[in-house]
Amino acid sequence: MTDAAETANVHSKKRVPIKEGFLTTPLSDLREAKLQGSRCASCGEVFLGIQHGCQSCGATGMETVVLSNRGKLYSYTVLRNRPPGNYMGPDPFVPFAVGLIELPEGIRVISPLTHCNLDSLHVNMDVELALDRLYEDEEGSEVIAFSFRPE
Amino acid sequence: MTDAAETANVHSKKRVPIKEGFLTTPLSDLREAKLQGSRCASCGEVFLGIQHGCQSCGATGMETVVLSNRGKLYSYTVLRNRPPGNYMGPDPFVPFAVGLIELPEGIRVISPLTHCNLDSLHVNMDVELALDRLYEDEEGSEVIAFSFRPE
Amino acid sequence: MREVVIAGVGLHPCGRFGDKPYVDMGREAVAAALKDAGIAWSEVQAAYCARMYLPATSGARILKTLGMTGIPIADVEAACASGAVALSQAYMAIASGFYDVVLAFGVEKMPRGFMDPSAIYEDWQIRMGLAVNPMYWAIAAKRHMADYGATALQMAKVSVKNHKNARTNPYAMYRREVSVEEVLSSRMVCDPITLLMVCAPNEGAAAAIVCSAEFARKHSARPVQVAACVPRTSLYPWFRAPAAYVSARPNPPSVTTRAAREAYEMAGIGPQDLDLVELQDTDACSEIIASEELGLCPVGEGGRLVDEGISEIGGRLPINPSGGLLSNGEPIGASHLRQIAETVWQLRGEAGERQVEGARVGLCHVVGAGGNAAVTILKR
Amino acid sequence: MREVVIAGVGLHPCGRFGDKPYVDMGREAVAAALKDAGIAWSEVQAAYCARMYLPATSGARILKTLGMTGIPIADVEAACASGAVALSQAYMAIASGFYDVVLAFGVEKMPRGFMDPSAIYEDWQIRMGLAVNPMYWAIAAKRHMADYGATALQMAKVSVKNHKNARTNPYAMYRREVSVEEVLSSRMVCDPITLLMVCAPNEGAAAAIVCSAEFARKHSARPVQVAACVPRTSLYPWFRAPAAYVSARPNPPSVTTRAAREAYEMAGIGPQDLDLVELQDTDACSEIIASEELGLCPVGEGGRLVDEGISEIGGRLPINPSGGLLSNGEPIGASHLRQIAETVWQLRGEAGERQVEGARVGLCHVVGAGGNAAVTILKR
Ligand SMILES: [Zn+2]
Ligand SMILES: [Zn+2]
Repeated sequence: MTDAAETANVHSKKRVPIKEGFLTTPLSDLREAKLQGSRCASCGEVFLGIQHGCQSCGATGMETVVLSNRGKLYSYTVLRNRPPGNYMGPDPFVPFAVGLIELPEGIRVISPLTHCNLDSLHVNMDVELALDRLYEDEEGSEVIAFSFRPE
Repeated sequence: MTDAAETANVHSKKRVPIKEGFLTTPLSDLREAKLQGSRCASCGEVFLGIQHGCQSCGATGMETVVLSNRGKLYSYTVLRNRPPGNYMGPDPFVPFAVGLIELPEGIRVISPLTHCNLDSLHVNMDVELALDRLYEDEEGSEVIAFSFRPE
Repeated sequence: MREVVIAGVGLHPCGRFGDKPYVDMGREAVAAALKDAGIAWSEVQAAYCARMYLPATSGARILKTLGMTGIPIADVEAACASGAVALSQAYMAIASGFYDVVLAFGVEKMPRGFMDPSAIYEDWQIRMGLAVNPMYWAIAAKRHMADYGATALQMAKVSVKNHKNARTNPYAMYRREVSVEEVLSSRMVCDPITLLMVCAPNEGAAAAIVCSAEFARKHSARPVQVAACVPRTSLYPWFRAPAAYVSARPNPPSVTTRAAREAYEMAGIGPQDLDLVELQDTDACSEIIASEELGLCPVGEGGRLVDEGISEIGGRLPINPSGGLLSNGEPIGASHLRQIAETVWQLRGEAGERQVEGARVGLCHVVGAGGNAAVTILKR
Repeated sequence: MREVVIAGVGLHPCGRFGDKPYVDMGREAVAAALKDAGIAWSEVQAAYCARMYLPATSGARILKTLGMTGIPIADVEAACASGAVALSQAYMAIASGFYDVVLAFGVEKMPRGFMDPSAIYEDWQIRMGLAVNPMYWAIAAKRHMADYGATALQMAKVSVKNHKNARTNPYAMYRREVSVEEVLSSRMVCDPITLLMVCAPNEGAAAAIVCSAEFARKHSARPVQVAACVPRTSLYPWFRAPAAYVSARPNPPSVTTRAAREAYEMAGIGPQDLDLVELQDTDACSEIIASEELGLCPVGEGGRLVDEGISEIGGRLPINPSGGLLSNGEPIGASHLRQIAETVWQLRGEAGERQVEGARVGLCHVVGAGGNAAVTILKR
């Protein structure tokens, strides 16, 4: 993930989210896009992405909800080895942090932590959303992934 | 499988069976090698290859047995499409026959039928064993596969 | 033991569904079965998910989209009989009184293209070109022809019948009628099996809500009784993929025959009592051979069932009124439960144009890799 | 319901065994269990094979080498709780009287190298680098440290204890003692989890002959009773691989807690009655957290069990006397049945140098992907 990609307002390539439904559209300005989720109309539980039903209470009425781009670091760790499979991060591998981010909507999201000093992380610190190009897919679209970083 | 490989008495390459235990050794002269099986000392059932126990009666006393190189074609078919996966036969694909060969030891073995006219096959015809190089493995050894052909 | 019934069934169509996730396919079948049963998801106490080619914990991944209720969820597999294992576990749990309501479902979504042969075959079989399922069916067919005079024409008629039955089955993959000439002149796959005589592995999902008769009385208008559900494995020898050799000695009864005999005994029902049969027609000759093994006719006379119209809808004993595997394909984990759904609809008189009039007793049969087979008998 | 006992157990060692076929590993464990039980293979009436990474019909392929007896054989899978599903199905079949003797076994042979992450994770998780099992354990550990003051030193002590216990376990993968310093200074995997605090997925096989107490009386000298066997799935939310998000609301009891409570109730046994526990120490902090979830101590006090020597062999409640997953690794399909074998030996007084003196009641616990967990209680 590069600062250049993050700050580019003008771009010619098509952009797609890392997973359909995870991000608001359009993705033309990555400073404006946010994480998107589903709220159960019945019990109020909030989930990441598009959900057909509520994993908590089983109700099927779900409303789309835009998630706050500011949250607190509920917990975290640092990955010291290259993840298996088709990991798209830097090569050679650079250790990176992953956090569980608590958002005001009542959900905690697992997310990479970027733009941060691995030694200055601490539980309950304030973090904010960062959207960046992770890779280019087979159709030539920029695939946009999410992360959080210290405010 | 080529006649050249089949008739080669002198060879410098190491030869290994397509499956450990399926063929007698040595494999230096492919006209002398035969299929090998296991006979249950308890019930007399005969199996192809090395067996730790009898699939029929469960006894564990198994004797190695050399299988006859002549048998009868119990049934057969012709494969008209390239088999899936890592099939090592001719490329481009050539249709070939597969038979269920009944041997005097009381076992029927599934085997490719080679050196034959696909239109002249018939149930109960006499067939004999043919051992040929199928491919060369990563260690440079010739891998020897079995087939049967009309006598 | 308590009486066990099926209170509701649901299907996702059979076919190829591109990028549609298996989770969605499975959920749709389960939701349909719950609705059909008039039972809420929260009432289900345990679930068994049959699948062969899907990843670990497929059942839990599918069912969490209905709400995580905390019940035990197990994936089960026994090749083509996977669905019967799910049903038999549900049967045992209900009959014994461990639970009152259990979900048995099956889902399959093949990887693109051909099935990975290494799921079934050993490396040497693949390299030698022996990892071809229809090869085994063809070799069995060729010998059946030699021994009993079964003909390619009879096999073609089986295919014609099953394709005709599927015309009005909204869940079938192929719903187009074919002619005898078309079947016989379609591309040869493995002599004597042509393309229109062979079933395709494909995708689909099927679900059954299994419960005690007592529970069903309070919820379901039209429960169907599970009179027997018998999964078994073969005695030695077993001639079908991925067998490499078999005995030339006189063979013991086949696994299909043994499962059927046990099911008949358990149900107190004989083949003469059956009103319809859904059986494993992986290829047209397999229908002929399975008919004999199931005791629907004497050995060697399976071809007469189709020659004489006995196995047609309207005949004395309709076989594969759903269109069978030839028209539905084989979504492996879902396949037996798809047969179960069809049979439940038939016994309720809800099968529309393919209804077998007055059907009261039906048999479902599967057989496949690993020597697995199963016979389930349903009655109303 | 009838009393259910384990008449015999057998293990294949845990580790990495190169080209050794899983069929041989499975057969050796089953043969050992049959011998231990004094029961012939021909007497077994049904079999359940737990496996996660092995191909279709693994159970049938393994068991045919003992003789094809025609019994129903099903593969079952529930991630880390797969072995408990096999055992619970056997339990149900025996308790209800469907069968008198059932084989529950588990086998695992990993593909070379790392586990394929796509068996558990979605593509986007893999691409973003989130398909890392220890990451979830580490995030849970870090929060437990923040909430309750658990320390890396306590985690290191857990690892030291389990490695020490494994010294005399001939089936363990690692049988070398380690020091606190060695554990803390071993390579960091995911802070605060170091390499010597984390278990490896590996290979192994385990088998149990499950039968009615009545049948056992005629055959087995030392049957051990299955007082409870409870597999369950999680309520929402579930924080462990492959979760992508969880609720920030107050969480319901964990699946481990729920399974344990049901098992205690079913067995009429409380945590205070336990003489030993084999639990899922996928990492050292998981032992601390699971101890709390199982009710072995109040929430937040799991670290005290090792600090005060309570969980050592010779302590008030030995935990993982076999060496746990930290020393045995996790041959997934076999893992719970490996715990069962250890506990059976402990309850019979046959555990040699790692024997828990006078042990009469033991608990086995697993938890893993898909929200699956299970608790089994054995007693003599
Ligand atoms: Zn809800
Ligand atoms: Zn024998």
